[in-house]
Amino acid sequence: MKDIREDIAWAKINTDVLKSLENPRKLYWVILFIAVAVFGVGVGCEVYQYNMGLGVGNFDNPHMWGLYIATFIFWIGMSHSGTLLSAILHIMHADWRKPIYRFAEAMTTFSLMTAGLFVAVHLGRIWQIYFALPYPNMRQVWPNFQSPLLWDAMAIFTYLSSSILFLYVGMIPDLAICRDNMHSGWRKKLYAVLSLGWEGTDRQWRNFRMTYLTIACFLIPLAVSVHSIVSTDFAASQQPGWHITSFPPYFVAGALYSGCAAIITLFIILRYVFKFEEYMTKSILKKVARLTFAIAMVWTYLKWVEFAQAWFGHNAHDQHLLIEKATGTYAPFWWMMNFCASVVPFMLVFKRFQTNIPVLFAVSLLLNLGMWLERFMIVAPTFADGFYPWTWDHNQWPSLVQWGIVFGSFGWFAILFMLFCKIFPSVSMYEVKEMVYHRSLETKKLQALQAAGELAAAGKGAH
Amino acid sequence: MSKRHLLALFTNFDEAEKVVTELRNLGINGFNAEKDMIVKSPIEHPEVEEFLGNRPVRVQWFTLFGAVVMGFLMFWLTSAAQGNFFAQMKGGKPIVPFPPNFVLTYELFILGGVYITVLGFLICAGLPARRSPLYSAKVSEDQIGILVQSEESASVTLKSIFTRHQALEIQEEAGK
Amino acid sequence: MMNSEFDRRDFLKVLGWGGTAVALTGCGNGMVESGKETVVSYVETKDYMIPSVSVYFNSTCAQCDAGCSITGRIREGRVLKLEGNPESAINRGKTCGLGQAGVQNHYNPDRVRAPLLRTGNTGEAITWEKAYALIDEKLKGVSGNEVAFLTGGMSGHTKVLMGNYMDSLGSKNHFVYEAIGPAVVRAANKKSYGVEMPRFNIGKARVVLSFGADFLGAWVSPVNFSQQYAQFRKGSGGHQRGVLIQVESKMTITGANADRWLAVRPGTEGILALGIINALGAHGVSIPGDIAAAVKTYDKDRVSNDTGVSAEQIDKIAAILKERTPSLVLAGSAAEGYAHGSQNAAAINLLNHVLGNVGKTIEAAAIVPFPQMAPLTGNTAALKALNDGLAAGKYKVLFSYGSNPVFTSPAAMKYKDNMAKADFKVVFAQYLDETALQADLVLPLDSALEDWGTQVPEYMAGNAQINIRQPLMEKLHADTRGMGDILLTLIKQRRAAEYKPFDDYYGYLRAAVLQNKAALGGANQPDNDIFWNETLSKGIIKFEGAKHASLSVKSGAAGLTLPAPSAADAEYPLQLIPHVNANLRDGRNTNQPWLQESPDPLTTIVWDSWIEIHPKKAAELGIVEGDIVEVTSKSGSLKVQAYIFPGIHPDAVSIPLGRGHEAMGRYAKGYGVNPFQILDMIYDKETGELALHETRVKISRTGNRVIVVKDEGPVGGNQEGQKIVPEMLTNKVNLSKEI
Amino acid sequence: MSITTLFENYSEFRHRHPDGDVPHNPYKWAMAIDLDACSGCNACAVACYAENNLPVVGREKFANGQVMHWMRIERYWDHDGSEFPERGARYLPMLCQQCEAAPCETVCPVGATNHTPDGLNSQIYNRCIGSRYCSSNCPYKVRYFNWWDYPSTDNVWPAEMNMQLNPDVTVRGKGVMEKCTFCIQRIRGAESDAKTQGRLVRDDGELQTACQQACPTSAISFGNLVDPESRVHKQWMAQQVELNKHEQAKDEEPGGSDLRGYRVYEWLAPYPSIMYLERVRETEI
Repeated sequence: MKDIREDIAWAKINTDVLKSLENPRKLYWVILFIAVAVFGVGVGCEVYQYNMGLGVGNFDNPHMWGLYIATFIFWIGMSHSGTLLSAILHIMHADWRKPIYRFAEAMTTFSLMTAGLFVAVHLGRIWQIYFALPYPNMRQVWPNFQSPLLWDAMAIFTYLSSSILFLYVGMIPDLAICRDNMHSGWRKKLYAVLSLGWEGTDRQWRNFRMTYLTIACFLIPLAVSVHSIVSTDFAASQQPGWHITSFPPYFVAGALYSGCAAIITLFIILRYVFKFEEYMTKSILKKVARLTFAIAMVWTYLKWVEFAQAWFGHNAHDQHLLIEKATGTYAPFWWMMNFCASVVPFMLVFKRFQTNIPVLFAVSLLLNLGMWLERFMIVAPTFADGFYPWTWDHNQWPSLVQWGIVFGSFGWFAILFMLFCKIFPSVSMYEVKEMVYHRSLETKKLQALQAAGELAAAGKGAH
Repeated sequence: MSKRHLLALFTNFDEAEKVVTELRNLGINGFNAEKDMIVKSPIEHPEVEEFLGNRPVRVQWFTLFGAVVMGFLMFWLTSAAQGNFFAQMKGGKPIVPFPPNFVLTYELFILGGVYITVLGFLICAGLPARRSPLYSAKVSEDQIGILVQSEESASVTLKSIFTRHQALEIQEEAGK
Repeated sequence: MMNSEFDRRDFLKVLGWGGTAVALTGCGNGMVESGKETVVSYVETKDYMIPSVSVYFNSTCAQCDAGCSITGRIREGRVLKLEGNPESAINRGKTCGLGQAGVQNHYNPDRVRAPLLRTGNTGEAITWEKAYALIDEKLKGVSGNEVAFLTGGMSGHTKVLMGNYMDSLGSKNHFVYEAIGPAVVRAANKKSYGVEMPRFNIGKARVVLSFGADFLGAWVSPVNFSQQYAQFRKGSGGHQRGVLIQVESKMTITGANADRWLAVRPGTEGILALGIINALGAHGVSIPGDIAAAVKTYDKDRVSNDTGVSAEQIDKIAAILKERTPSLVLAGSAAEGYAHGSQNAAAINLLNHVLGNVGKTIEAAAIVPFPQMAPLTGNTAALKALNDGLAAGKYKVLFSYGSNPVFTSPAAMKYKDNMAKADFKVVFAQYLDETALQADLVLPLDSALEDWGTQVPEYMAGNAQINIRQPLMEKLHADTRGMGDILLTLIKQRRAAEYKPFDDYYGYLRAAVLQNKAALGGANQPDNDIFWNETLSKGIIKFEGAKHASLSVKSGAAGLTLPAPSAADAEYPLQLIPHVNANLRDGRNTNQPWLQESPDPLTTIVWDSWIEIHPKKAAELGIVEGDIVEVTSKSGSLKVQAYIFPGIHPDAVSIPLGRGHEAMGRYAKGYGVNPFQILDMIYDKETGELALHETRVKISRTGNRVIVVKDEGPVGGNQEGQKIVPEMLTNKVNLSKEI
Repeated sequence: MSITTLFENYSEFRHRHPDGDVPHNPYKWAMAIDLDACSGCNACAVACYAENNLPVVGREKFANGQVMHWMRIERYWDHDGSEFPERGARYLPMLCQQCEAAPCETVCPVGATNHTPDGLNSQIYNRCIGSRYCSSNCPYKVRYFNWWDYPSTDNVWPAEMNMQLNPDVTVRGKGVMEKCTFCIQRIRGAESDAKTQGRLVRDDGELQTACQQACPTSAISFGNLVDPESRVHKQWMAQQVELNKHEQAKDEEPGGSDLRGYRVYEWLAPYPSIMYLERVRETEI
């Protein structure tokens, strides 16, 4: 299998990646325009909802939460893969992460920013959102620190700002490259400022390494805590279908899972659009696909644990809810979720699919559809079939306004991501160089060994 | 006494290593290898640093400080906020409950750690930095640069070492 | 709270003369004495209007005719809430949902605000002077026989004035109409007990056997009965908790609270009653000869066969009636609504005779010692008489007040068309309802919360009492008038001299009360003003130790003939039961949104009509909940959503009354259907009352389906095995120990 | 300042509410609803609309499940497979249970719902940002959210109708959660009157909730649970229902208790302040 050439000229790496920053094609503007339009739909829906009240979303009692919370979890989940690739694999010295972690980390940041929108959109009185912040005030009125939603806010804030810092710190050497290669215009100024005068001195690199490692170490428990805290929104309540012990690991696994699937999607898009075949090689894709499958199985296992707990837990409410999910109004979604998220990943077992780009693209989209449905299946059925039979309600479906905002969030994410790709290098240049350098060293050693072996063999043969 | 800056660029990392080793070992008069030599590299290059000798990293102390202080502050401030004039009474829970406060402490422990680490990085790495006297964009591409600062007298020796080790280019600038 | 020390007289003056705008604008205060208006801010208000302090006044609820006394909470000159007046023997401080919504009748945005004169198809607002002049003019040259006055039930001084006005016109055509009043039961009671409306002592009874009397919902005096019911359930005098058995074809809220609810084949209530008497005889209760003869053929098996109630159940009822005395048997609207309704009611009343309840749980009610004020109760026979007259062109001028016959009469009666035959139609109305829309002149009425009046309740729960109705706030609209004031003005057109002393109805009332001060309990109070204020403050005039009517016990078994249950009708297989909902009654309260949104207690449906179909019948017809079905009778058809309801006999379907307005404002118009429209004109043979339950219908699916708007969830009142509303049996629990 | 407050009252702040060693003093408002007396007539619900400025949402929004009835009458059937519901229907007036350990309180991110010292579960409309977490966590689903801006919605409170609004009760705009308050405006009024007169609120009808006052069968009793003279206290005592328990001693008796008092979802341990008395049916018929 073709991997990155070890003898690739470093200057070529620079030019290849920097090329992706400049001269957007017409298609880029078209797609950006579409993304803006999609986001506009979401904004329009939100303005309407702001003016009219949340009723336009077709919420009711008991359907207090709908697509907003489900999609919020979805986006939060997406964010976890960036951390997985950049932090966990960094610590584990998996060098194949290097060409792809940058965009994954950007994805982390942007999906968190998208998720944050849903926190706001979800509120009945969005204009009072600052009540949830622990800001000092004369009256000493503080938010309720006991609420999992507040933990959520704190965790997401921490995660978002840490991710941005991690992304930024990791990008400084590349920004310096950009600075050195741009000769005029706003970009030059921007890179000059952002690169902070990086010159690649030994002192800078030394501290850089320690810093990067430290943040990576922090990010791992942070990422785990973020999604387990999101899970406490549900697990810390008493409701059937939510009050489940296995939720925190289940959510974390789900997050990594959907994130990996999203990485495959974006990987394929970037590889195609920027012609990064040289760097985003199929060999890496294969590794990501295998990783995705592994996580899919972890997730599937935890999901079965959840079902088993409901089924054997001797809790009539949980049992009823599970039966309702499988046979009630939500059954099509529930089965589709199970199919997309637990059956479809088996495609990734086959070697020929692991590198088959159209198949992987389709699979990754299906996996993410499955994971979105999973979030919807966590949120909605508990409202429809909670404790109290009188208020069970199977006939309330999200309105177009809710769908519009969910739709718009994809536009928002696309805008952010597209701007990022044109302003910042989406492949880490310096780390690709490191990668090929270290690999070439390895190869040299190997060749030296081989040569020695051959000599020895030749010597033997001479006898 | 005026100082002179020299920047030599190498493509071959092995040669650059040799130069560094040589500079450190030779003990050229008017040139202190520990203080006056900076190696610029396009990639993180642990080997180079080894040859440069033991130059300490102190970022981790910032990290420790940030994480511990922020974590402690958060626990303390959360409890204080809960136990203030407008205590929020919650049925079935004390007004200052520990489990939620631990969760928040945990988050702020990380937040503080990350923030102060980055701060520490900027301080330790001397960023943001002005342009150093001599810089080549090649350093950010594929070449390794060795920036030395020396007495006028030593510069000839240094140049010759650089040339011997196949320096691609030697930039020179008079110091102030 | 009733003794607030404010200037009561001042308050009454302002309210009594209907000064303007204090309550509305908050700063204009009419100074009536000087005829000037001055601007007065809330900082310096009248002492009955202290900002943020509530004052309370007593009055009488007008939402139905039960005559509950209410206490209105007034703040800043606005009436905010009505509570029951604890001093009244009728409701003893309690109210029903209907009564609570009285404020919405008052504040309703769709009230008529000025007299309207029809010109072509539009109404033109005119002044009261012009309206009165017009009436005067139209009455000229018209003989008394050509004038008809249709009213709802009336009592008190309005009734007196009404009578005098009819006298002054030389007319005897006063038609008193109630669409859903218990007219047949009144007649049957008169025959059986000698009085139309005795006092029912539910609280004292140990067993209540009710044949379709919805006494917890809409029957006669539900708030009073509900209180008695609570007492009955607790058990009193060392007795066990009372047992309620409800026999009806469609479950009412009373049926929903019964210990045993029996679905009886529609119309066979009387047969069941006779069957129970027969069974009582078999259990050894001595039955008077004539009754025994009448029930001889009603053995268990036959009755069981006719009514659908099992023989075993009949035995159990007989056993419990025999064992636990006193008991009480009630004949309600479900029993009386047939062509043989009078016989049904008579047969049911026989049970009380047999069980010896008359005089124990059925007592004579106290009588107000002013017979001229006694209630004039309405019936549907009166409407039929009026309608016949109108059809024959007998009446040139028609007055219509307190009822909405265009809405509440069967379409087959063609009342709307016949009404048009009168030359000049005056409708006194608070809203432009269906009848008002047919008028030539609409005169806007005060709401009950801004009007003066007296009322004598038909059902007297305790001692005799006259209820006072007084304004709880100033008039909301300057150009509305109270019915008393209008009658007084009209009567002055005829007999000016006689009524000259009375400036207005308030003056008339005050004079009338003071004239009889001694009889009204003011013998020891020399000061008229104080007595008058005290009377108003109490809101009730009580007659301690007033005379009771005497019961005359007649079994009337001899003339009793009950028809066999109606044979199956292939074309119209189902009996239509138009159900009287406790909140909506005959539709006069439908425009009160609280009531529209108050779920029906049985189906929890809101804002719409529905047809109740038994699950078995629905399965047979392939109907599921929400199907729009067409209901066709001989007299018409309508389309309505189906609700599958277990509490109905499979041979019957039921549609609630009250909805289906085509007028009457934003909260009533266009919601639901009006089953009055498709009723057949079948009358009770004895009394000539419209037999509401006698219409037979067929139903068919239209193919459309809607989601029924209701409060219950998709599981339809299933507890899903949870302990939400558990139940105990009486052999386990002893309620008399409880607090 | 808050830090000194914290240290000065530390033990109190660490005290778990409610707890036996620090009883409610002097009030703990509670209710008892006799389901054998309740006829399901809805008078209480309408009275609640009148007292608490509840909006009438209209047909369309009711169909959407956005009704605002703080007190709802639930009608259950015995699903025993018989042809007719011969034992009648079962009615349950369901309102906020004013739980002592309320699931809704802990989860509100801004502390808009709190516990009061007199045992109410209070909702601060001004503070509410509409996250709806409280309702999500309510087992009884008795919290109602303002999905629309009812004050400005057509035909909710049109001119004149708005004059009926109770000035003692906030009219809620869009985006806030609301629920039964036990008629807190009446409670505070009575508490304040009693305080100025140097006494406690009496149990003689001085303080009644709107639903209690209307109830034609007097099925609802409401009062101070810690006042040994109050009817509510006596009823709870007689029924052996203790507030801070998730299972009552009487239920442990073999064959079950012959007392009628129970609380809905007691086992979930929210410690509801409303005790229901089971409905009763005659054995002999």
